[in-house]
Amino acid sequence: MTKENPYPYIRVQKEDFDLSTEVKQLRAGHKDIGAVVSFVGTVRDINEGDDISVLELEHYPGMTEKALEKIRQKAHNRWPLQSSLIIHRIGEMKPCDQIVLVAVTSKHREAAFNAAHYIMDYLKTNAPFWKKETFPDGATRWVDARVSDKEAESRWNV
Amino acid sequence: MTKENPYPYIRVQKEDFDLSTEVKQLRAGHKDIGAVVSFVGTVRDINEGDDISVLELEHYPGMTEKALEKIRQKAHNRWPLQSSLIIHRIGEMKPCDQIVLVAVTSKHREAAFNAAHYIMDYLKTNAPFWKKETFPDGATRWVDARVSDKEAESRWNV
Amino acid sequence: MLDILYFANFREVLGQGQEQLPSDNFKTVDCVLNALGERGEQWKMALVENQNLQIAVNHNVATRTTAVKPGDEIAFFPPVTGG
Amino acid sequence: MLDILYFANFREVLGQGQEQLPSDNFKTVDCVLNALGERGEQWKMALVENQNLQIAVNHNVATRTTAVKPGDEIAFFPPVTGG
Repeated sequence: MTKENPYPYIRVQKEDFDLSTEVKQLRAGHKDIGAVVSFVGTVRDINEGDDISVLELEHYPGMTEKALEKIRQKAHNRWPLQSSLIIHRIGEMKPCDQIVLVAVTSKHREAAFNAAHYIMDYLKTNAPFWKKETFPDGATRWVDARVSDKEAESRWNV
Repeated sequence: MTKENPYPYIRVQKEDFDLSTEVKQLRAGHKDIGAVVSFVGTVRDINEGDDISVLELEHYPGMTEKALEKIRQKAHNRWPLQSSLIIHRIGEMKPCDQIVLVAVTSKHREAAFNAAHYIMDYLKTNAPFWKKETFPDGATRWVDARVSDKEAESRWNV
Repeated sequence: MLDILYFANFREVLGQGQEQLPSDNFKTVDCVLNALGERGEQWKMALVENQNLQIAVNHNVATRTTAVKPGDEIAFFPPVTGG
Repeated sequence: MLDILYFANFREVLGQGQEQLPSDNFKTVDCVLNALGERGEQWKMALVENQNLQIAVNHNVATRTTAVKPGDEIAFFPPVTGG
């Protein structure tokens, strides 16, 4: 990350991340934090009944960071948060690999749980990432968007 | 922990814990996990407007483990979870110290978010822990139970 | 005998964390509470007249009407505040 | 000129991830889409007739009626599946 990074709490990267390290950094300097909720999305070995060998994550550079920051800001406008972070990996991953991290801190747990859940629901339907699966025989399949993800997002518009 | 520990996913301990290490262990052997939600409760430097120097956690040995395991089982009965873990520290802590960890894994995020939130809400009102604050001048105060915690718990009874 | 436990501010106010009582005359938690309440104002306020009193018998949540028998462990404590 | 981007299976099906179009005649995204649709059946199905088509103009979510001007970056892609 360069110093002029306009979105210091958004990271789109090929590298893996360490949960403890990221949460520690996110908490640094905030003595009034009482609750830290984090979500880690991981690659499952089976999807829609098929064995997965490789999961490839493609994204839209430039738009991705902007979309993620917009989602993050929406969460901060809606709940009293101390800090938050979104890391999303791109490139090739294998089953059990970490794909995404959303971590949120707040004084109390209610805001932290809701904000982390909200960010994930919006990320799923609004951030320009696409998943492509490779099966053991080498065949590939682009993952279909799930109707349930759209429904999960709309749940917050009440 | 001894081998005959009846509650391997419940730990009540003086020692601190490392989030990454615990989550890694909780995920081990489950290749079908797609979502990991974890909650870490931490000591705030100020409570009810007063500076806190020390927070002491007392508990009811024997009943605590049983109560936590009951909450954990309830969550597993209610949502399709792969694994879950509750660690609660006891003894003296300082601001910014970690107090409690609830980590839950599932195939999809909805179950993981709900289960972790549920376990925390029930832990707050059902597990026999008590907090005692020490102020900078040495005076002490037992923390009062919050009405909002009772309300948070009852939200799940619908 | 009955094992009686007190936690948190109960332990501090009552000056003890643990004691044993002969169990002969106590059919329910309420009988135990009334006997303890006769020890003085502090005991009466903390246990008998305390609307927020929490009770456990043998590590299970209980009420004033819960039956007790010899060998039971009965705990009295304020609302919990962990997490 | 307009910068046109295609992502995910659009990129694969259309055989390219990026191209430039002269911007003179295009007032809206829809004009661009119709021009692209004339390239053949594949283009028509992926872009013009695709009810799930997602559009962004200069990194912002857009629709078919969104206005375009010279220098704009227009992206076409399927529903997102990250997270």
